[in-house]
Amino acid sequence: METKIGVFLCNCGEAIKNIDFDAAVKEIAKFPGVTCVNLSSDLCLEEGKKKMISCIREENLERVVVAACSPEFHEHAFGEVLEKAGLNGRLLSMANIREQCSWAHDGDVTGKAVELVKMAVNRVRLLQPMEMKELPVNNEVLVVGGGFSAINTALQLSRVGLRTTLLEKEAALGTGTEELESLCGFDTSSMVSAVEADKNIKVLTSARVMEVDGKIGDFSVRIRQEGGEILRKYGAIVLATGHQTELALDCELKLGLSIVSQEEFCRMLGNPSLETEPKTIGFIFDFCDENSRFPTLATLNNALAAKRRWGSEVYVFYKSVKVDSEGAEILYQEARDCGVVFLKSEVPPRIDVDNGQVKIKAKDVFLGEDIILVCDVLVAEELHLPTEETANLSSLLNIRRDSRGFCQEENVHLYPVASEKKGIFFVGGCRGDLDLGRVLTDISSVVMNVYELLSSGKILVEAEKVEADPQKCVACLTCIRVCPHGAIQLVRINGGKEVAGISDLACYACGICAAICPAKAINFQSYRDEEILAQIEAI
Amino acid sequence: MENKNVLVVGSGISGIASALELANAGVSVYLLDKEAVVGGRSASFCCKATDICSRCSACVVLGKVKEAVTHPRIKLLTNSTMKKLSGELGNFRVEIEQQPRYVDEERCIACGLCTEVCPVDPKAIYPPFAEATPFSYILDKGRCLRFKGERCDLCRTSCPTKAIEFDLKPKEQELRVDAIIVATGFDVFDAREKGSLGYGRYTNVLTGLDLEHVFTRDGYLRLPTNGREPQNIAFIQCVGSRDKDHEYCSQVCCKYAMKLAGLIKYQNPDARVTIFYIDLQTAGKGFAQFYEEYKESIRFVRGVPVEILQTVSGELEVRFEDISQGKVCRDTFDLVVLSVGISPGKNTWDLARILGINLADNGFFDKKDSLSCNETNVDGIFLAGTCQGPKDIPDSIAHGIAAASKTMRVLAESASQRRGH
Amino acid sequence: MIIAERKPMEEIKQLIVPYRKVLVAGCGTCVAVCWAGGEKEVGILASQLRLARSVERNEISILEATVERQCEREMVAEIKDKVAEAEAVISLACGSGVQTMAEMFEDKPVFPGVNTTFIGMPEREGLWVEMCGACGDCFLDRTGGVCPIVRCAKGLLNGPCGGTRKGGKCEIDPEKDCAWVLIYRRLEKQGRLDLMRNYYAPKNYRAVKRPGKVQAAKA
Amino acid sequence: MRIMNGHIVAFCCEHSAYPAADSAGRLGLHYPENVRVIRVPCAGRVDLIHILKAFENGAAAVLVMGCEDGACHHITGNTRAKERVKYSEILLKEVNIDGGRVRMFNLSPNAPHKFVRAVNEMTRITKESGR
Repeated sequence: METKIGVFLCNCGEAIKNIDFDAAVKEIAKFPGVTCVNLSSDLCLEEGKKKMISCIREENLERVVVAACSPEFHEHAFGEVLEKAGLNGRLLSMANIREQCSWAHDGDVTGKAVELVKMAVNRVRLLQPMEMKELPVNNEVLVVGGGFSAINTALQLSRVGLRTTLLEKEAALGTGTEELESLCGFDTSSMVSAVEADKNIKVLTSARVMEVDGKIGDFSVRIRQEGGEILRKYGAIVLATGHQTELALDCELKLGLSIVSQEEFCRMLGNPSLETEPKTIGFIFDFCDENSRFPTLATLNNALAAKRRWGSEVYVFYKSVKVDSEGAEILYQEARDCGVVFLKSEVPPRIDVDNGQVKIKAKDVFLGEDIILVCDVLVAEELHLPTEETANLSSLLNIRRDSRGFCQEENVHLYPVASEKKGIFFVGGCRGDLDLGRVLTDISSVVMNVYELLSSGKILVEAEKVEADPQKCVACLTCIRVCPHGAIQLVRINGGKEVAGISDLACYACGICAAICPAKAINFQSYRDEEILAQIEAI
Repeated sequence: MENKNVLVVGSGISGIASALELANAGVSVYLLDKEAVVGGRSASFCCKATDICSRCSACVVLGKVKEAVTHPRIKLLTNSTMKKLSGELGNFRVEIEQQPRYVDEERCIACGLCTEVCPVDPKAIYPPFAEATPFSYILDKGRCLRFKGERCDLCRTSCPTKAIEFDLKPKEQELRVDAIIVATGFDVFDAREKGSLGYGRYTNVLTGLDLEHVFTRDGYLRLPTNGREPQNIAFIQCVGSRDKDHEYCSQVCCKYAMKLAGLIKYQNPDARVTIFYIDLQTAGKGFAQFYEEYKESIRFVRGVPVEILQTVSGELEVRFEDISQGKVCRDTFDLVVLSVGISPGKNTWDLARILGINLADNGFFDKKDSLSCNETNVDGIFLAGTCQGPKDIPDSIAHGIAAASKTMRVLAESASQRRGH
Repeated sequence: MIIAERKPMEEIKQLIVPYRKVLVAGCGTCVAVCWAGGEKEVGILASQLRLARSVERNEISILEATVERQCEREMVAEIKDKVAEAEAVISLACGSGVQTMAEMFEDKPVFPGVNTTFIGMPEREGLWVEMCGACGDCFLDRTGGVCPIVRCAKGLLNGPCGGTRKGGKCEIDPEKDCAWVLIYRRLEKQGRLDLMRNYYAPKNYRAVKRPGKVQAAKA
Repeated sequence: MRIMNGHIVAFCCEHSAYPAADSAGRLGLHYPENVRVIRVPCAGRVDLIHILKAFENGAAAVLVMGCEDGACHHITGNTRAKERVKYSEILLKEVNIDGGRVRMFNLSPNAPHKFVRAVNEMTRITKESGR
């Protein structure tokens, strides 16, 4: 028996004037399967919805087409109407006869409107009902890293009740945070003791991730420690592997007492028994890498500190100061008010080492003249780079990196902390150069995102929305290779043949796999080939 | 987190980000906005893509707005302002005043019949911008004859769904909420304050925001005076940022100026574009390649002009000191765009008084201490987005999510404490 | 796995000029995996042929069918009704599948729609490379698991030709690795470099009997 | 198979082109009536067979419209769609149909003007190349 389809037309309070609805109703009633055609003027209002429900019940409709405004607005609401009338909410197709028909064209568009309805009727006939189901997820989180971001992410996750494992490659947490400590004024040791006191946090030091398998809610991670290897299960993974710096120097210039990095300079500042206090100090930044904020902040802080502690003469050579972070402009002004000399230059200064003294030669843009500065200490320009661990982990997890090698691709939809795979997040320096304010924001964002996914121990999803037919799948692995969200894996059905298995949890329902499958084995409910081709045939 | 309620003040992108996260975690959210449409300022920004996405994030806002509006756990309170606050974390009582919209957004089906019959020019009842949500019509009390004492009734009687009602009083209601997120956003710096730049006097001097709206509305750029395609365009950076009244960088202007300049160059490769700047802020994810691409084709001049004059022929003469050349120069342009910065919202002070939260020296809401990002001096009140300081769209979203995170934490902690007692 | 590639459209069009009803038969095994003859490719070819003939105003009716393995008589038998309906068959299977079809339906012309090219593996999604020449006398034990017969452009058995480019690339195709560099590195890793000292006489391909036949031990 | 009916089939990504088309309607930007929009969850869902079938069915042209390059919600969907469209051009040329009749456009949801421009351009191309 033919499926009973009901078509509900709405003339939008008689505002759709260039469609002859009476003629349209007559035409639509002729389509096969259409058992009732209703015209109303207020379908999206409560009155209209009520009429719709009673009509669906009275006529025993099995599928519904709504021809009205754009589905962008009310598709969801009409789906609910179907549910109320006892039909599965997915058995609905909308024809956009307002925004994409009546309003987009001059003159009579009855013909087009009828055709749009025909497309929807053809599609709705093939639609399948879909149910929601709850899937369990493991709610323990793996945080990789042992720096500021990692420790604070773990602490905050614990405070919202999620168990966390902190995995650090070094022998102890909080190594290598000296520079940040002096920059931002926090105390690592108290954070580390807070972690140790927290029973929700397990710490694995001298540990490395060897292999990651699975998907959101069920990652299995093989971890190598000194004592051997362990296999643990996690619901989500947060990368907090930080960044590293590298001096941008000509190779013949030997790094020594007179040319130092920002980090070493911090150590000099913190050293109470320094033999000789430097009298003249030069800083250089923003020539080799014009796209980082961190060098600006480090320079401003260190220059101010040097001025205050030693009263040294401080000269800063730079191209543009990066003040687009909170408080940076104030800091810049403070440094100038303190007597730090800022020298803007368009080209990188020349550096020579002569008898233990560093000579900096630069062309100042304001004076338009060459300046030669002889200084005791030069804090050289640093490049801001991703760590090796970041590179290793992202290839282990098979996630994309940006053009500079940091985690997270440059896609606006992934910002701030998401990866293209559900359940894998980035926080802090591993995803780019961030100032303290942004790192703090990142940490809280990641905690929120993880909490949302894992806190209840289960996730509600549409069951088998995208599914590979095991009978047709030839296990060519194409879908596994193309899935941008890593949602497909080979699975063994009943211990036998291996086929593509699409995880309902990890799938974003984009349909890339369905389009590319050479065996046409992948069914994407609501957007199956039949459903798309049926619309084409109606034209 | 069922049976918890949170009020989010301001439905801009950070407010929406907060509301969505909380709602997805099971919290019921009231999303309050003084305007008639949801989405705040960034919802009306234009797409700045050329052949590739320029990562301005304007489209992200639209997606989030749509999500928020249809979310079952988010209740929208548009046209509403906060009048009074009492109570504390876990038990705030908030008095809300909702101005009548006159057009019922539940009933308005955006058919446009009212605009057709409205006798006033410009029309007193009109649709919001194309991407607005809810897409229901707006009645402008200032233009409407009815509110000038006349008996015009045309729109009301023409409305097929009886969505228009005139005799409405502001509605007052009291909400009980566990926590509050303040996301009231920013105001654009009023370029008229810098009189010498001629904004408001010369038609061809626009602000960056104006330019956004031009692209949103028309999709291309034409000179406001004669409708021709501009060939010689200048962007002036740091208008209302990094000066003695604004001791901060607005963080968005260099990016939007360069992206808009890129869009202009893309649409008209022959156009000459100059950007006058103090320091270029080229940091941030994905911006490096963009800067590299336009480094050559856009002229960057170090030095910000102080004066713009209109010549007899209608061109704009810009006087500036080219620091790299070390001389004072003049140059003429068809169009000058002032890259206006982010200023604290005008109602920030009032709201701070109502909520009892502190303001920072720069006029934005102050956070508790340097190691917090959303907390205020009042427990249970959190900050999200540009009301706390300048931020671009991605940073605002992140800050909004972070505020939701902090809120979630206090709600979770107070729940477990109660269980403990 | 057998790798094949679609024949040029012009050739296929010529094959079916006299016919008005043609079956495009796909195979769901090797050629499906290499995107040459699975259900998807059947649909594309069928659609293209219909379009081509309609442009020429010479309408054609195309039937579509895909079996799991066209080199199995039992599986091909499943589509005998469709074959009966058609005037000719274009098989998108490997040469073996085409011949199975041709043998089973002797009264129907069965045309190959793909060129069977080699035995290989995917290098990445959508790109396949030759790995095995099915020479019938496997040599891989001596070369660290790298076949010089097909992976060396010259099929050399006793070390590289001397034209190896910088970076270990092939003289003939700079995009390909020199097989002998790969062999050297592999053997080096395994500490079996002494194998490189052996001399191998030219393979006697004439000794390989055509057609090949493999008889499994009786179970 | 039907003779060419002069329609343009536009596969529109629900994240970008579809809302852009809606906005165009709301702004009252008019475009030729012969466009038939088919909503897809991502341009990456559009398969070669969909494009070919549209032509078989008599379409004058096919548009695949996805998010801007680098802004796909599914990271690679729009670039895959672009490759597929390029391949479909070859498939069409093989059967003597002008490859210019299929085009990929990238746009964002807040670019209604770009949608209208794309449709107008395609209409012009089909008119120029004739039936």
